[in-house]
Amino acid sequence: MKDIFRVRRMWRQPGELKRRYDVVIVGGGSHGLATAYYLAKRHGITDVCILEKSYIGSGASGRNTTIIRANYRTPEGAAFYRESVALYERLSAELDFNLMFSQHGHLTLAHSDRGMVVSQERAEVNKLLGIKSEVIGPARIRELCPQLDLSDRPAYPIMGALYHPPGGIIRHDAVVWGFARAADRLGVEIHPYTEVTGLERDGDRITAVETTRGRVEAGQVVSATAGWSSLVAGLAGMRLPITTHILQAFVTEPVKPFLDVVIVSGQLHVYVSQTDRGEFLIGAEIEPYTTYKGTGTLSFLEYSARHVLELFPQLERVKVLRTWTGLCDLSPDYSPILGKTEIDNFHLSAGWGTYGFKAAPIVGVTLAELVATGKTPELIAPFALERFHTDTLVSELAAAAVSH
Amino acid sequence: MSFLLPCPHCGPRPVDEYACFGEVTTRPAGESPSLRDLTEYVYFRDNVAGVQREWWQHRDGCGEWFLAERDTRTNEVLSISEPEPAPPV
Amino acid sequence: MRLGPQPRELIDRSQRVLFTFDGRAAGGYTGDTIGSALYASGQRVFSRSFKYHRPRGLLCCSGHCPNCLMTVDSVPNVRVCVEPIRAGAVVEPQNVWGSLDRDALAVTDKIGGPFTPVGFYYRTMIRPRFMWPLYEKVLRNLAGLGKVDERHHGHSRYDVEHRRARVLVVGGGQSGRAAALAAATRGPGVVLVDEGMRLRGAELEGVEVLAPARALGIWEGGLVPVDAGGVLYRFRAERIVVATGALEQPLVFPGNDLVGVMLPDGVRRLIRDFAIRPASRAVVLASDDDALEVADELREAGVAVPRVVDLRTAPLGRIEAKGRRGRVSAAVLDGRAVECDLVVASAGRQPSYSLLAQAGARVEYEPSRGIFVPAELPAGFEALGAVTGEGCATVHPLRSSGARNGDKSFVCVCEDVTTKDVDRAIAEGFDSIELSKRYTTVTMGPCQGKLCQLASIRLYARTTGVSEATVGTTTARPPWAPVELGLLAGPHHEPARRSSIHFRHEEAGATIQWAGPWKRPYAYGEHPEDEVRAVHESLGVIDVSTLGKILVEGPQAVELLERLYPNRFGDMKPGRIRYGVITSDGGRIMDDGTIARLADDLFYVTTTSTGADAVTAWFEWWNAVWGYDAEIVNVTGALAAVNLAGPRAREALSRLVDDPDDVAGDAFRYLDAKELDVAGVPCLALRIGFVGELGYELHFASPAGEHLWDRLVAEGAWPFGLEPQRVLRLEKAHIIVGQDTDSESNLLSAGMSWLPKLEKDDFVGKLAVEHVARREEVERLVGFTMEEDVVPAEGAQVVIEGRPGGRVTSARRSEAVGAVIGLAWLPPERCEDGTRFEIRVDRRTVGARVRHGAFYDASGARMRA
Amino acid sequence: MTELRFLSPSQCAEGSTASPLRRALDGAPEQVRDLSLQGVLELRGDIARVEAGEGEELVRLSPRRGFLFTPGDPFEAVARVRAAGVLAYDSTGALAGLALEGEQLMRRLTDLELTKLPAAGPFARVSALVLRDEGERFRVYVPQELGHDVALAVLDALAGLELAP
Repeated sequence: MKDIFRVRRMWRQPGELKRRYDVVIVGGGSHGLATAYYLAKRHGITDVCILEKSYIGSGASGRNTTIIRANYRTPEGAAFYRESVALYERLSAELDFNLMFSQHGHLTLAHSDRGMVVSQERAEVNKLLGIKSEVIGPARIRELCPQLDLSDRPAYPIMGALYHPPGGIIRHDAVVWGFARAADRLGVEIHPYTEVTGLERDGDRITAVETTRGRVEAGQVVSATAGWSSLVAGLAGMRLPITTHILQAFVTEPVKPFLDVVIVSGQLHVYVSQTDRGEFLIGAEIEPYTTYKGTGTLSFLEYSARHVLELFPQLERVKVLRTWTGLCDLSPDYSPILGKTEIDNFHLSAGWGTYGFKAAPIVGVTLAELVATGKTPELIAPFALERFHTDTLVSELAAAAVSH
Repeated sequence: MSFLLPCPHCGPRPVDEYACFGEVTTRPAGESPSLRDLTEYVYFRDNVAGVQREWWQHRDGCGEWFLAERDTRTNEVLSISEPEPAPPV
Repeated sequence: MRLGPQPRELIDRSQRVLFTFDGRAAGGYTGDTIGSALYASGQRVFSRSFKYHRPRGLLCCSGHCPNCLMTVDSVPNVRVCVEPIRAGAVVEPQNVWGSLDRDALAVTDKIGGPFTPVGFYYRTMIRPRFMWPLYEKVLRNLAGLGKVDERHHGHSRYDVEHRRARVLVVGGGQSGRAAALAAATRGPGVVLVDEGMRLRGAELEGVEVLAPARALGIWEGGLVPVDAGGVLYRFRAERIVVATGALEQPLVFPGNDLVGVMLPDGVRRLIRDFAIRPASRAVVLASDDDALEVADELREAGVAVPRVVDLRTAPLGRIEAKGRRGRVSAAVLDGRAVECDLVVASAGRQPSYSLLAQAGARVEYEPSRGIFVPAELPAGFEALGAVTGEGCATVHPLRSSGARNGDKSFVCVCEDVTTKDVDRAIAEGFDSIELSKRYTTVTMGPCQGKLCQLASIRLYARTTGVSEATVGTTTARPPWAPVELGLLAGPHHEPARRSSIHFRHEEAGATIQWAGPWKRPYAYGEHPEDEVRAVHESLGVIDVSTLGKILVEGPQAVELLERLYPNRFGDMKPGRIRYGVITSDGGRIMDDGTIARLADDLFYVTTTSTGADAVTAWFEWWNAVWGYDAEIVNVTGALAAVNLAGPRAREALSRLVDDPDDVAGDAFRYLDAKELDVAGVPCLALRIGFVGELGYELHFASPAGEHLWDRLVAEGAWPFGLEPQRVLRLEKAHIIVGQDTDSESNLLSAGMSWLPKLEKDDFVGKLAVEHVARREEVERLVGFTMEEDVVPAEGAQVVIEGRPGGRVTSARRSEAVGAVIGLAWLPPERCEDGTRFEIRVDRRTVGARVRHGAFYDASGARMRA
Repeated sequence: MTELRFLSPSQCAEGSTASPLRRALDGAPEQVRDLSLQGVLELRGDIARVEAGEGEELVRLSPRRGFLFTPGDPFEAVARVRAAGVLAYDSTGALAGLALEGEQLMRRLTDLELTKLPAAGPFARVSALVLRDEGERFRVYVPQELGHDVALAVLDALAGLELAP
């Protein structure tokens, strides 16, 4: 409480870059910052610097859906995100920074019996792993979210939902700032406006990182750059199984509390939640073509608006206020690419698609462990880049098609 | 609506009318490539921030497939061309 | 109080309009806005602020600021200063506990102020953790502005109109109008869009005038959507002229948000447009000539103007507005108090460059004039008038030197952000404009920076000691002004695909559900098992028009198909059918169906119901890559299809064809394809057995759908839906691609190792199959029967030593088999026929046994009959 | 050799075929007419070799793709076009057709340039083929399975313009 009166810097003003760091982290988003924090906190490795080409949290960390959940389809994915949610639940206290984790539950609506089967499949995996997740019918949906149009008026009537009570939304910027502050206080250096322009490679190792502010030698290098992952890996001469796409979202003008739970519809390709500020946060799918250009599209706004009103016709006169886009790094199986690469001291957090933010703390914990010990934690072993070379994928992508 | 992509037959149209098949890849030639060559082709991509040669189909228009060179940093389309080898007439 | 007639007033004094405000009767004239009518009737407090619940009154009077947001006819957050008056409207204040004049939450301003500095919520309410939901509830209730009417289910009419223009002019001021008129002399196709009421119904020769209407933004491809009330015009123009003018910028000083502190243009509108005397005593703090003129206009309107300061020539050290009950009572200028009830204050004009920036223009800072101006316009754009910076300049908006404790100088009235908040954010390390924006939320409120971006940049520059040019602006994104979801959504229709027989199913009372992009019958009655029984025992008919249907024709049709499928087709005789599966080059199963050879160079391919478009595109793409002399034609919609199945199928069919011998056993064998006229309808008949009984798929011209359906039903065929079909196919252990397989399934693991013909030179997926064959198997798809009469969920987990070890993809109770049957993915070592394994059902596990082959009619005798 | 009779509604017994729009357009105003059962062929190959006969209209989408609208029996037209070395398919049953009047009505339904017709592109959120006749008269062809909803969208747009009763 006393903190609210005292004006204290969240993090130190960045100084000059040193000539060498034990660990150089490329990307000052939630993953890079979390990794740095856990390196320092759990492993005592503090000779760490974070290189961020813009301001911290300027990429996907500050542009995502803010949705946190663990109800994934694969046992590998669900177990991983389960740990992430558990960490998020304790994170405000651990970082002494209120991340405003609003855990009011998460509903994935089904509008077809195929949608119901997909929900059921996730619920079954989740339950076995101890994740609260169940398929519910319209009556229970009405209790949880009476505002939803559960009649048969909508073009896509709601048949049921996958209900995930621990799901919710969080203040995404706060996560970035909380990790940054904590990492900084443990001695990690954060260097915003420092872009990596080259990776010096000597055989199986990266020896140094070139930046717009000079060259730094590195014991180990971690890349956590989401949509830009292919470009950073490219500096080390590596190709990745990733394509970069834009994801768009918007908020409306703030209104009084209307919606507690997070609503997602797979079939309508839209999600909606209401922030603590009162804005509705609405988004849809990624754009199907690859691009690094972050301008939004009108068709996205039109499509999302149309589909939100299918769910909540009451909102037709609520006004769209602000739109934005972010870059997503999409992997072929919708599972992340996390951990070691073929370059001995170059580690990767990439391929998150639209799921990255949900994983920030557990990425930090596991990557820090990998960097500190050289051993891949069991939890992330299935997500190694190598799986694309051995062709053993982890499909978060239930085939959308259903036939006959 | 997003950027306009020129169809060789229908002229510039919003990108939403098209299906995109991504960057042009090279299928491993020869009898049996190694698993690595195969997976490089199936999964790995250049994903350049710059000019990319890619496949498009004017799904909602004439239906034809064609190739475009597009700068992924600006979405500017520098050139379009019909597939090689051109379908025999 | 109204003035005498003004030369350009918008009101029609002969037309009185009545509405209710906060439960009381209120009124104005036609031509008034709700805001002007309320102001004329003496209302001064229009809203309570977002965070501190400070009283707020009209500020810009042009629809930009948040100060006049009210709920009108249950619609929250309406800017009443620009909302036309209408009879019977119900206008209510919002974000108020109590009334506008006595808001219980104003206490947050008094005592909460010091306790709620910027970002306070990040630092508090952390412990104990269990209290957070409670705190959060309070926070949520305090936040937000208006209320959504939860009972509102009105599906209002919204339309979209796609428009083209040769020249689109945005902004109907002097330069916009001149540009439009000039363009019109060169030909038709000129459209002028203006936000204001002034140009409503105006006529400009050769120009189409849309007003009041608002250009929402400029998207890629020069797309400009225009909000014209209930219609969204989506303009594409050859040339876009942006003449959006400039925005008056507030001065930032203690008390600058008090009711009665207004921007000059707002004051001018009250006088000129609505003939309202805005106050009795006004102080004018001007930074440009326009604002000085307002002083004259005030005097003409009978307002005493005891003090006019031109801040360009007479800079004041300190400005402060003093208030009573939130309303201005005096302006204190360098320590001298001047009593007044209106402070007209502006820092000057900043070009309204947003649209140009969205279109890709660079924006640069001009230190000499203190404004950001657009530079380097993209091709096809033109900027005219004040938006280019013409006639624009600002003085430094910050006038709070010598600030005292307790001063509140608002940089951002939307979000209640004060200069202190910004300073504090910078001191805490949020030292880039973007970070500072995210932390303080300045520019993130309803005005989206129109009235606060410049001030926040200049404050930021001053505090950090860098130049405004270095600070830069934040990204300009559409929409330029808030726009209703309903308008963006447009008309309500969502196109669904329906077979040409669809309405027969509805008439028969079928339960209709979505199946991919189609609407299909789930079942016709409450008991799908009755429909299953009819197929087994007698005769059923199902509408399978949704199947994808593709003709592949040409001299190289065989070569093309042999490379697209793992199967062989070259050895097939015309009139025969083969089951085929297509895979990706990574060997993953994509779709399945049947391939009938109709002639040497012509094949008829069916795909899954959801696969038609994707498979067609896939075929065409590969053909574009390879360049075979073959054409691919999607005839999915051209043809209806029904599956007539059951022991009586042949007999029923024979009664509908010209020559019953055509369908006799030897003449029409299993996996034969044949052209037949059935009930006068030419059909392609395929003898296949997806549902496990003797069956004929009849494919025929869509328009004959209902006719043929009716005839089959008249022959005693029971209509059956998707659900019975799923049971029937499961009894045969036929897989459904996309349900029993996922995006990683391959042919070998799905039990179709017999299918790929590896001796072929090449086919899509061949390389992968070879590697899969060499690799250790991970899982395999097998059939199973349950040991108990319980149906596991589709997706139920196979439990091995307490951990997920596999999954059920399909499960149903089968009367014909007399057991619960299903398909599941299991580890290969547990796939022997008869192996026992456990499936989690509810909270326990239930035993099941692997069963190879079909559950029903394992020899296939019935479907080959 | 098959003649693909099963594609041709014209080969069905009299009275056995019906338009996909007949329910949607029941009682529709006269600005909207049903063209669904008028003959049309989908063409593949060297379109330049196709000669349109009396009253026929050839729509070329690309050098290798097009449509031929014919007032005669499309089944016979298929044979004629095939004899000229171009592949043709009777797509009469594939398309639902609407005759519409009014530029503004069209602008409410498609962003295709009305001065550059015929063209293929989106109409009422589905893929369509749009043709222009004299003045403000247009013809629109959409996949028949989507025709019902498209027809309702057209009527709704008319209502929005207050042109429909």
